[in-house]
Amino acid sequence: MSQFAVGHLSLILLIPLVGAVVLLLIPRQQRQVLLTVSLLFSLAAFVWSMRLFQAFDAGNGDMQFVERVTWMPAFGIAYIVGIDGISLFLVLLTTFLMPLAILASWPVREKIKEYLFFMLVLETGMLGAFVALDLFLFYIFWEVMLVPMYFLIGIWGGARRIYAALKFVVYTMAGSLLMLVAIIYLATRYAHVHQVLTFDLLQLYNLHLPVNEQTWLFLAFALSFAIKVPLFPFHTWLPDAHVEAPTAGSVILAGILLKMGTYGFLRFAIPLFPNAALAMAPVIIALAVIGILYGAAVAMMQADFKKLVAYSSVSHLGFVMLGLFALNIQGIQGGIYQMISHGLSTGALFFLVGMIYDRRHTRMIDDFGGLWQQMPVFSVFLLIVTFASIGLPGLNGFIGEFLILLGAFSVTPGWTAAAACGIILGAIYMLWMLRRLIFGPLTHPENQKLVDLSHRELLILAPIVALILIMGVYPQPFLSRMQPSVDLTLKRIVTSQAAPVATNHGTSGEMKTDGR
Amino acid sequence: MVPLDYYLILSAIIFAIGVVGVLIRRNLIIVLMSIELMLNAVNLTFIAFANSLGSMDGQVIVFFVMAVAAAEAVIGLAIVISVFRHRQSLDPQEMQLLKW
Amino acid sequence: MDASLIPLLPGAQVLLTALVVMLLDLFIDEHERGLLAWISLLGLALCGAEAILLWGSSEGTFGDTLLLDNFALFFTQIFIAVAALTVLSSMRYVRETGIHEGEFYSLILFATTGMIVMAAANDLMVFFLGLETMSVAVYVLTGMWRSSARSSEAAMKYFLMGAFATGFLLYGIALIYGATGSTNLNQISAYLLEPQGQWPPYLFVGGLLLLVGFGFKVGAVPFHFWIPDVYEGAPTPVTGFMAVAVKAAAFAAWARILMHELSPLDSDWALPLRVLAIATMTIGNLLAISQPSVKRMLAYSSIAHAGYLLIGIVAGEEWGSTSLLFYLATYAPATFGAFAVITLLTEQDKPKEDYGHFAGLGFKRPFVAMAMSLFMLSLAGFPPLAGFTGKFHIFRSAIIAGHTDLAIIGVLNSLLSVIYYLRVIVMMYMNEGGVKGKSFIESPYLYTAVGLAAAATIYLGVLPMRTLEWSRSAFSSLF
Amino acid sequence: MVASTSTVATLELLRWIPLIPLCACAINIFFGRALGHRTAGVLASAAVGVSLALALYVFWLLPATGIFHDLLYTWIESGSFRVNLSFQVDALTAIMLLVVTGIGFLIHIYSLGYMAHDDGKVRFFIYLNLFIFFMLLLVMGDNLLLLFVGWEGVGLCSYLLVGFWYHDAKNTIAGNKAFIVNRIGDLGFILGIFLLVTELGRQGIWTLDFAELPKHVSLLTPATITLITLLLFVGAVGKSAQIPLFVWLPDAMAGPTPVSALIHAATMVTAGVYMTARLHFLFAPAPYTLSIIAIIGAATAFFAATVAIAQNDIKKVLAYSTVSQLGYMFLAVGIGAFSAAIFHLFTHAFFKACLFLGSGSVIHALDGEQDMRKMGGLRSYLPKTYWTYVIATLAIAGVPLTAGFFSKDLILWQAFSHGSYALWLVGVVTAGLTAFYMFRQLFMVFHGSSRVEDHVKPHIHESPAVMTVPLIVLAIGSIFTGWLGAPEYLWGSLWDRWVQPVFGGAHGAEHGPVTTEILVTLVTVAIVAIGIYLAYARYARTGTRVVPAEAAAGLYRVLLNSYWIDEFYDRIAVRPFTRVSQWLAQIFDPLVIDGLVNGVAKVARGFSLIWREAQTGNVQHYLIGFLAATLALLIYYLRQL
Repeated sequence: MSQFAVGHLSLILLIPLVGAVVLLLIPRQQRQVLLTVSLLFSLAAFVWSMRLFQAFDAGNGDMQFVERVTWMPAFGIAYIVGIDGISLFLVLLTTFLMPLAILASWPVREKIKEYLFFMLVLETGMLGAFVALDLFLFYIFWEVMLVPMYFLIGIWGGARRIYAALKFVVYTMAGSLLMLVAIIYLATRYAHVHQVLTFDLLQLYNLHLPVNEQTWLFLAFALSFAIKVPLFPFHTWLPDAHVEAPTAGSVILAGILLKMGTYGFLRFAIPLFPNAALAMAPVIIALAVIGILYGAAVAMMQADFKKLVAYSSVSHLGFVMLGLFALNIQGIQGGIYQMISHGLSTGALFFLVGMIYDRRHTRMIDDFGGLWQQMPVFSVFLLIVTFASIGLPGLNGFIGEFLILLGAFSVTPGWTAAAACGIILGAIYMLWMLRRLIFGPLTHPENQKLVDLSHRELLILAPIVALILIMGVYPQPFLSRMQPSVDLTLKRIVTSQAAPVATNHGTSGEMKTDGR
Repeated sequence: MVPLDYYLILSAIIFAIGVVGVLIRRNLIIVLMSIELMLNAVNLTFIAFANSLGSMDGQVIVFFVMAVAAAEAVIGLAIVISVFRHRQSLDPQEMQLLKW
Repeated sequence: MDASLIPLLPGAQVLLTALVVMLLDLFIDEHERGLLAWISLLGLALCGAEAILLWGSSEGTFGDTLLLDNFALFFTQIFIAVAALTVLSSMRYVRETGIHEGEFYSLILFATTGMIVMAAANDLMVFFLGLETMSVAVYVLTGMWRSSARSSEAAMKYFLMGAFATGFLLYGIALIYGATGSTNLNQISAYLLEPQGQWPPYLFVGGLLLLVGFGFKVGAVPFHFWIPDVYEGAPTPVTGFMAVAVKAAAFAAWARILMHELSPLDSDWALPLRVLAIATMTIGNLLAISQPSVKRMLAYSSIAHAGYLLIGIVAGEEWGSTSLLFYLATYAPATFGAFAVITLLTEQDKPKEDYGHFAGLGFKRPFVAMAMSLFMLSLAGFPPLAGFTGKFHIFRSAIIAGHTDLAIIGVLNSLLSVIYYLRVIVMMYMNEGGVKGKSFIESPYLYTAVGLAAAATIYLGVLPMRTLEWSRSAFSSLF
Repeated sequence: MVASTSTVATLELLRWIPLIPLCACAINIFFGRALGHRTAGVLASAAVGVSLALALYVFWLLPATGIFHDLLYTWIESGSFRVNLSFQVDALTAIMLLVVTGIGFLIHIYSLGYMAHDDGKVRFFIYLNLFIFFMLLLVMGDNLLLLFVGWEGVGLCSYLLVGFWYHDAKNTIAGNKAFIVNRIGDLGFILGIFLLVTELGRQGIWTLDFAELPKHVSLLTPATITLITLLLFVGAVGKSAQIPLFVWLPDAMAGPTPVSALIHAATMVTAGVYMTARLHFLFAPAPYTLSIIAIIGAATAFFAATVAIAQNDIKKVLAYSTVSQLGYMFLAVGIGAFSAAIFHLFTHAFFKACLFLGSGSVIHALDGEQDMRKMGGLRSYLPKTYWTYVIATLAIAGVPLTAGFFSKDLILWQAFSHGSYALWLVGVVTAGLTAFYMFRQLFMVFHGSSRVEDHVKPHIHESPAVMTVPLIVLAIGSIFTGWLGAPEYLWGSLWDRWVQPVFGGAHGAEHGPVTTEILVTLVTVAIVAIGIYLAYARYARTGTRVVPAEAAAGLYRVLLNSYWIDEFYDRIAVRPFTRVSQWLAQIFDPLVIDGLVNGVAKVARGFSLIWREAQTGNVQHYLIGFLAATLALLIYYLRQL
């Protein structure tokens, strides 16, 4: 444990929340002030999280910066937060993307105050979900995230925003509510076996249930996460939500929220129910691979740039799932790496979509073409980000995809080969998109007056692209911090397979099975 | 001595008549009267039980019930009048402002 | 007969206030009638203070027909809180709608008295009297907006169905009396616990009819038909009062009588209760989806919430009952708050209850809309609001009791409910138009009521421990 | 199987060979516009020049069996899997280094002139430098993954450069095609890597280092090796444009001509050959793979040569000729003659670069005209171009004592002495075809009467020195590079002595009887002579005899359209795939999957609307419901009793 033992993580959680409250005190006419204040708060969170990165003990796979505060002791519910090498980078990704997302919100004209308020609340929610180590707390953050996102899509979204927002919330809740039942059930079972009622994740890891029970619980967790990921065939909320959300919303959605699902698998579903995870791995791998190919094929046919990127997320997250369920070090590490990479590259893509949308108020690919002529800087960024997203070596996407496929190959060569075809498809639709968007003749007269990126927009994209390059060329600082934690997770899976299965300890009498 | 069951059956029958009256009559006043009938059937039950148990409780309860029934009747009639003012009708089937 | 009259104190306090208000009403001028509300509030506050002071008592009086234990006090607090909020939120409303103030307040207080009696009743007859006191007052309250045809119609429907149900309930009491020889819960319980051969068949029928009566009062499907019509037609503050206090009173009596004293009959009730719970949740939520009126939607939603509460009853045991009490506490502020917001939207004598009237509220009335959003999110079960904590404990109790299937059906139902609760938020924040600013009822008291409800919604969500402890000790006092 | 006797020395200089072009690239990205077109180009060229100088220095230092090594840092480490970012230079790499930096430098210089009037000059040099960087990464990487990085990187640059003139959608489409077809090959490549890593990993060996791998090959079963090498070869097929993935290369001619010379002739497309040679220790023990490689190589060589005969685009002819020559190289690989393959790669780089640059000079002179039917008689206008072109054509045709003669003859002799007479025959026939189509081109472009369109005619001019000097240098190379690898019956091969250690004793040139060798050579020379004569007879004398495409019949049409392979792929792969995607995107996803989701919501709503009718508003109906429920409960109870 480091010198920040008290309050460091809580502080990161609090900064955006305080920022949100501060915003409420500023009159709504003060547009610039509102924007600046929220930007400063999000930057403050980022700076704090960088200190976290600095102080993080790379050699330690356990939870670090752990804080425990009792909350509802009678129910074993506590405020427990902490990070390890898995969540560290997701926290960093969140705090990194957030200021950029706020920077991208400058063009938002209406109701900017509420908008920024929800953004900051959302940040707290997301960070909370990544650091929570108590299942109850996790669930709260998990759901809390929904609300601001719902407002962001529903108020500042596009034409079908209400439908998209509702679909997003209801679909996500469909999974998460079942997860809630599973969480309660899990804690209840733990209480039966160990005579302690707790929602503490680290303790619940020690519960070894029989496989069929594990399977049901795993399915409940998995459904919730699979929807969030989204795993085929639970993906249809995503294109709607992405397309309708405002730029910053899409960025956060794709960059961070989707990672909740994969993170959930890695942190909860797999280590809590390792036997079930092993048993279900073939199914999930199959779905992941189908998702990779399917997402790519569908993305190819999209006329809407944003929708194309949205479906590409389905494809990319399929890779993450494939890696996680390879259940070996390369696969999982690659999966985490790919989470970050995807957050950056797809986030950047959504920023870019937003930038041309702000100029032309259309996202239809056919309305563009030959943009390179008018917007060379934009085009270069688009080019780099596109190639990062199709996994060109030297950029971040490659490392993740390579490790994932390497890990998966040793488990299931056939599916991996199929997944690798997704890389080809990725190249096809992305390059086709590039061709129609930035190459070719400048046919539409409306596009002849387009101006290239402003300084603000450069400020958004430059850090992302820099990180894309760094992560592609020098991934070790990231990989080495993940490794101990991933090792630990894998060890949990292995030990739990060997562990004796919990029985009811004769308490089944207390568990009334039915009325009669 | 008449067996308890006879009283119970009789009161059940009266109760049923009351129920049916409430269900099928198209006049609120008569519906009100049917409700009274139901309550009185219950009263009969109480008395029959009190008699067979040899306890006074049942008898006392009947007084309570009668008082309650009276209160209900008063309120009921007031409500019926209020409804009639709006509708100029006493047919419960016509009162369908509130539905679905 | 016991000498102590202390157990009567809270009830008597409210009753006395009611009488004072009623009498004073005859002597003061039209424009001074606002005073009556303050007197009512004062009385309720005193009663609340008494209830707090009496916490921990378990005294019975009138031959143990009335038992003032923590259970009764817990509910008394809820009733008083809701009654006080109702009074607060009605102060302008009754003038706008031309409801006679004195009668209105005194009837609220009478109904509250009945509820307090119901919660404390240790005798079926006393319970019945409490129930009737409450019911008759609420019948009248429902129809008090005499210029509104809907209000009268609602009163008529409520009255007819209520009286009809009363008949069944009373019949049930009669049969139980006949079977056990007493209406006192302790004695009935003792009878049931005696090892003996055969219980007379009409004991079961009596129990069943009692169940039907409770089912009606809480609005369990298929005894729910009155709820949407009555809730919609009644003056909105009264609806809020009904949706929370009347429902709580019925559950209080149900918990005490069916769950505790008659618990030996549990096994016979398990399956019907499960069916009832499932039907209530599902039908309530399903029908709420297609409602054009927010008020009517809330009526259906209150049916659905009765369904969740029934899960607590099915789960039984310590956690089932505790979570039932707790759920009522968490359900109260959000539901009441929602109705208070609708109250706010009343324009002269035209109620504005359709979704459309909420359009654009979010940016015209940020405070109100934010409160309404909180209520909706809480009712939908979003953490960290009261509704979530309540549901969490209800479902937890079901899982502990082995009814995981009920918990699953319950969460799926909350999913359904999200659809229509969020529609309100959609209207407020994502649509333009709606009611003009001046058609609100501008009353600081109403705002206070909404604010208090909102605060409670957050408080119970974030820091539920204390209330949970109260619920627990309230439940334990039954033993 | 190969005992590595080489000495390894660390040389930190190595990293600068690729990094200097990269730095130049970065400088041009950020400051290119500020520096101005000219300076940017000079900077880029100078950077490659420095790399060339370093490469020569390293070459000078490098002992015959030594390896230089330079570790930068650990690139990827995951579990036991670990890949370094480090470079190595051995004899094989050294040759590739010289080719890449040498030819690259010349082409940079040439581009200064060729691209002088282009708006995107800075961008061009950025791409070009980036390409050099990736190509150097490819040849210098000390492990398979780094090679793959370079491999993909050059693919990227190829994509960018082919689509360089982005205003024309056709160019971008060609770029896309190049990248995607390459990716199909790369799929095989990467799966091969995975198989290699996981199979070795299963034995506890986690490495992709070229220095380590040979020691562990024996751990793998023959079947695994065959599968691995086949997969890797799929990558080579894509990159080196072999059947069936060659289709991108002719289209890639849409790029500026220097690009065609550098990427699509001299360097990138030969990466496949380099890769197989680099992994000779894997390929050598996989006879089945080798025979497939040989057959594909021979088939490609022949097939591409036939197509080249019918082409009218000056660059298309060269493109198919490149495909054909790459076929020769794979033929050599397939019979295990890695050294010969690399030798041909080496010589080919010179004469093909020279040809491309020469064609570029012609195109430059004719204002972008590429159709040979609209050329002719240019000899007098473009003397320097003409003479260098003649030399290169002689070289590629395999006229004795030119570079192409030596290298091609070596391959054919190896095939013959290996006993693969069928392959040899195909090779010899192809040599004849090569001679025919190259001289056809030479005659059509430079001889006969001029068919140049009138408005272009006045502007025809010889290219400036900055373009012709590289041509001359390359032409010299086109003759003398071959002398390094002369057969034993002349003055013996310096080449073999240099390269052979890399491939171990496995595949020394097989020395048959000298007389046979000379005889075989004479056969080839004879056939080449026949090819030249036919071309002369048909094209040089008439000069104007040109068959229009529309009138073309039969075989000619087949060849002109390169057997309709593109259309065939379009029919069997592209269109079905598009149709499936369309169905998924427009029907399956919105209607079935999303339909199910929305369907659930609709069903709920529908139920809601139906059930709500039960709430009729009639109080007596409610009461009936109440009673019915009560009775139902009652019946339930009474049945329990």
